[in-house]
Amino acid sequence: MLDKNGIAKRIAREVKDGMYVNLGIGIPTLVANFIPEGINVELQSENGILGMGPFPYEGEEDADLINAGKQTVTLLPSASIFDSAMSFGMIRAQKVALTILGAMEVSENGDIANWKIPGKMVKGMGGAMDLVASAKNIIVAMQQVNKAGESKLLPKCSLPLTGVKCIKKIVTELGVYDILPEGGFKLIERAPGISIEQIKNATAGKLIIEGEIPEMVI
Amino acid sequence: MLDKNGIAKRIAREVKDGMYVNLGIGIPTLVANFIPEGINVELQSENGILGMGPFPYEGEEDADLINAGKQTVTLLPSASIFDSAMSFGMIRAQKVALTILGAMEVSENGDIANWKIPGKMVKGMGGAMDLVASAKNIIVAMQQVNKAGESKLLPKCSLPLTGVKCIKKIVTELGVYDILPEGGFKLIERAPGISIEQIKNATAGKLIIEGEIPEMVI
Amino acid sequence: MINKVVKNADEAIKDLKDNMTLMLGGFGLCGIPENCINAMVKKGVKGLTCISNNAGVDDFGLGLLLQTKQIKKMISSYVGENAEFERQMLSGELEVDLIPQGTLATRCLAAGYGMPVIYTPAGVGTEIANGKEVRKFKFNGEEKEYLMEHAFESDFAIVKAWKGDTAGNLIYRSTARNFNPMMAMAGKITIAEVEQLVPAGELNPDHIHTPGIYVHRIFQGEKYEKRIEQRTVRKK
Amino acid sequence: MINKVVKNADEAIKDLKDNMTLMLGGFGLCGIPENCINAMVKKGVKGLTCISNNAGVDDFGLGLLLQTKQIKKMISSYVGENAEFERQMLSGELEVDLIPQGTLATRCLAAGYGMPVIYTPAGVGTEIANGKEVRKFKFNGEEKEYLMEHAFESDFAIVKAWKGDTAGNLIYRSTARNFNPMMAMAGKITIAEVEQLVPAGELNPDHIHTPGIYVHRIFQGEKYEKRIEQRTVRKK
Repeated sequence: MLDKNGIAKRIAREVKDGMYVNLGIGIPTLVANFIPEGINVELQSENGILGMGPFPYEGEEDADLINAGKQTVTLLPSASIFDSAMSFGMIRAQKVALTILGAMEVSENGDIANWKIPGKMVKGMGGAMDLVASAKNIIVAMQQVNKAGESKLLPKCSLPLTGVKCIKKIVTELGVYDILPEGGFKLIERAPGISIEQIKNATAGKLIIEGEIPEMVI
Repeated sequence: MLDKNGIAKRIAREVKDGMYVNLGIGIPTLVANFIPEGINVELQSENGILGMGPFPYEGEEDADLINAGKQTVTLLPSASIFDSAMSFGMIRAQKVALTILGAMEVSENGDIANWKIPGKMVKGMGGAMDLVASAKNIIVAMQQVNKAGESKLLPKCSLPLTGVKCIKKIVTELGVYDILPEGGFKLIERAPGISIEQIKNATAGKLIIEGEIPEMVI
Repeated sequence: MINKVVKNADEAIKDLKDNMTLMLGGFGLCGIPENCINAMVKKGVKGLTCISNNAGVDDFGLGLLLQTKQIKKMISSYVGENAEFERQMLSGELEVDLIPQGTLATRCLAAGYGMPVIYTPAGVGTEIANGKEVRKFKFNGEEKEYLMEHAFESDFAIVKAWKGDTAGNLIYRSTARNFNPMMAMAGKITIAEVEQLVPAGELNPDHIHTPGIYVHRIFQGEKYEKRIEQRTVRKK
Repeated sequence: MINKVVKNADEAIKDLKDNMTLMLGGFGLCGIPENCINAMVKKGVKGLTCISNNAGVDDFGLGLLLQTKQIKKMISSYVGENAEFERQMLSGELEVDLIPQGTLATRCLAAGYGMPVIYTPAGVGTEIANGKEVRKFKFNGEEKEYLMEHAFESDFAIVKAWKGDTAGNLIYRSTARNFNPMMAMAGKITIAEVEQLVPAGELNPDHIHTPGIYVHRIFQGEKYEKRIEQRTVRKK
């Protein structure tokens, strides 16, 4: 079973050289730590950065320079700063090649729910609805089962949706799944040591398993 | 009868302190020369300038700094430069308080034609359609009769329109007219030495004359 | 030029009245108009509708106006960690309209650019689309559905810039830019507070982010705290 | 980072083909991509549809591509003084689509900002509105009619900037900015020619007008003539 870093490490293999990538909060943020040698990507932060760098050295924090998670960050030499209208403009125009974000639920037709639990305090969708509605290529990083042991890969989302038919790929602690255009979670890889049986038990939506499923190489 | 400079001089009196103004090519450009002492305006040029200054001194022309008439210009200390989308954005959002432009014909309901003569080479409308469709306050500077002696203040424009029901005020070599919301050219002032009779003869559209019409003071 | 320079935040907001709609720049606590927020607390204007990406924290930013119950309604994309906000929202004292961040930014842009509506795919198929026009368009070779969203209207836009000049031209610093430029364009009256106010002519015209035409009042703010919400660092 | 730097204009346009649609930055002769225009003449690509505010003059700018009859269609707001243009237009050799300047700019912006359509009042009630959707909206307290206009699609956008870096970030100089930033955002492939190409890190991120994400190829141009169309001066 993969831990958070393992999920991030596996997702990092999907990142191609020269891509502009938006990373959500949580596991997606960790992806930046595992991008292979020789692969250079530019991270977009939707509050107005392209070319986001690592956290600043102690004492070098700048209150005027934060990322979309409100954390102090730095800029790479290639960086540019822009306003929020341009930021979401480039997202809508699909200039950001890849979006990686977390989810509470994903359905077998690619719907995603990750912003609201009825009855609980709702903090807001931030930029998530814009990102999922626009990006051509979205990878969800998530735990496959919730704390109650229930699958979060569902026939239909039970929570209010963030976006419809938008998710193409999911990486969880158990495996990697493509969502097929006609619907269904197609198992692509198993996490190390995970059996098909374990995956079946953790998938409530339509699971598609064709032929031998390789174990993931990280 | 006013000459071009006289028309420009009269229009200059309509300009209020602190206004942002867009001046079209021709007579409107001359208005800048007659803005009274103590009245400061910022000229907008739709290719991307606010705070346009006079022509440069000989030898100081800069190919990168031109106005919408493609003439070399300078910048005032208050100037800013922006792209064409923002330029027309501020025009559409009515931040430019006053537009002064020329016309071939104006109709009694405020339609204007100034971009196309069927059968002749058409150079294009440039920014004129955007300006007339958006500005809250438009003054037309024009000759009241054409070379054939025909009035250009008409019941209805004969040429293809640039904009509809948009002109509020006209200054010609003969007089100053308000266009009433219900239609009609309301004579406000006569040019020095011009009689009501001369004005009637030069106005094909509905002319409204109420009471004594003062002679213009320039 | 009409004088746009005012003495301070109190003078800048002198005609800001109860029940008005305001836009306030900033992302989290970054690039927020600290001086004007403090002046609004002091003035005690009530019943405000605030268009702002976030709602501050309990004791800073818009959180201060929540503590004093001066805000009737928030229009935001994310309201973060704010206990008083949560209490007022759950008790129904505070109206909250949560909208996608890009929609928020673009509705401000639309106001500044004279576009009555814009279409965005954000929120299609979700509860955000309830009651809104959904329409199919082809873009980038792909046909999909878009929501129609209206330009915002606001009585005042209150923004914070790094440098400003007496003609109202503004330059922002780093990610403190965020929503400030669009909001500056969108206010019926736009107030800019700046860290450095300089005479017209000192800013490079090519570096100006907000042309002065959009700014009605400007002043040099004081005592900027510029609080950091999440101080994340690495060791040398 | 994938290398965006190409040697010269010839390399930048190597896969530009007959019958493609191009956007070309510039206003009059100011801020036009001189090197790429010359390279297109040399390459001899034909049947081009050019979206450009103007059409150059007889012996400079897009006028050069008109002389060689490489342009099938111009989409412009004003075509100026250009005898060959006039001849081809009147003879029917050249298709010309004249559209309002703000519409041109905003249709480019729409492409770059992922907005499939925009509404503008420009052209309502004129022949420009023929066949287009007209719709009433309220804006700024006033109800009026707007035309729906579509985002442009183009195979290549070719722009000229003053400075650029190896990451594709661009800074324009003075009014040579004009249409270049929106077109840069709008091309399926965007080519930028710059007067000075510098290593990434040399441009101030706050001064960048076009972020590198929009630029696919960049090179330092040579022998810029920067011709002045109307030399207007005053005496000292």
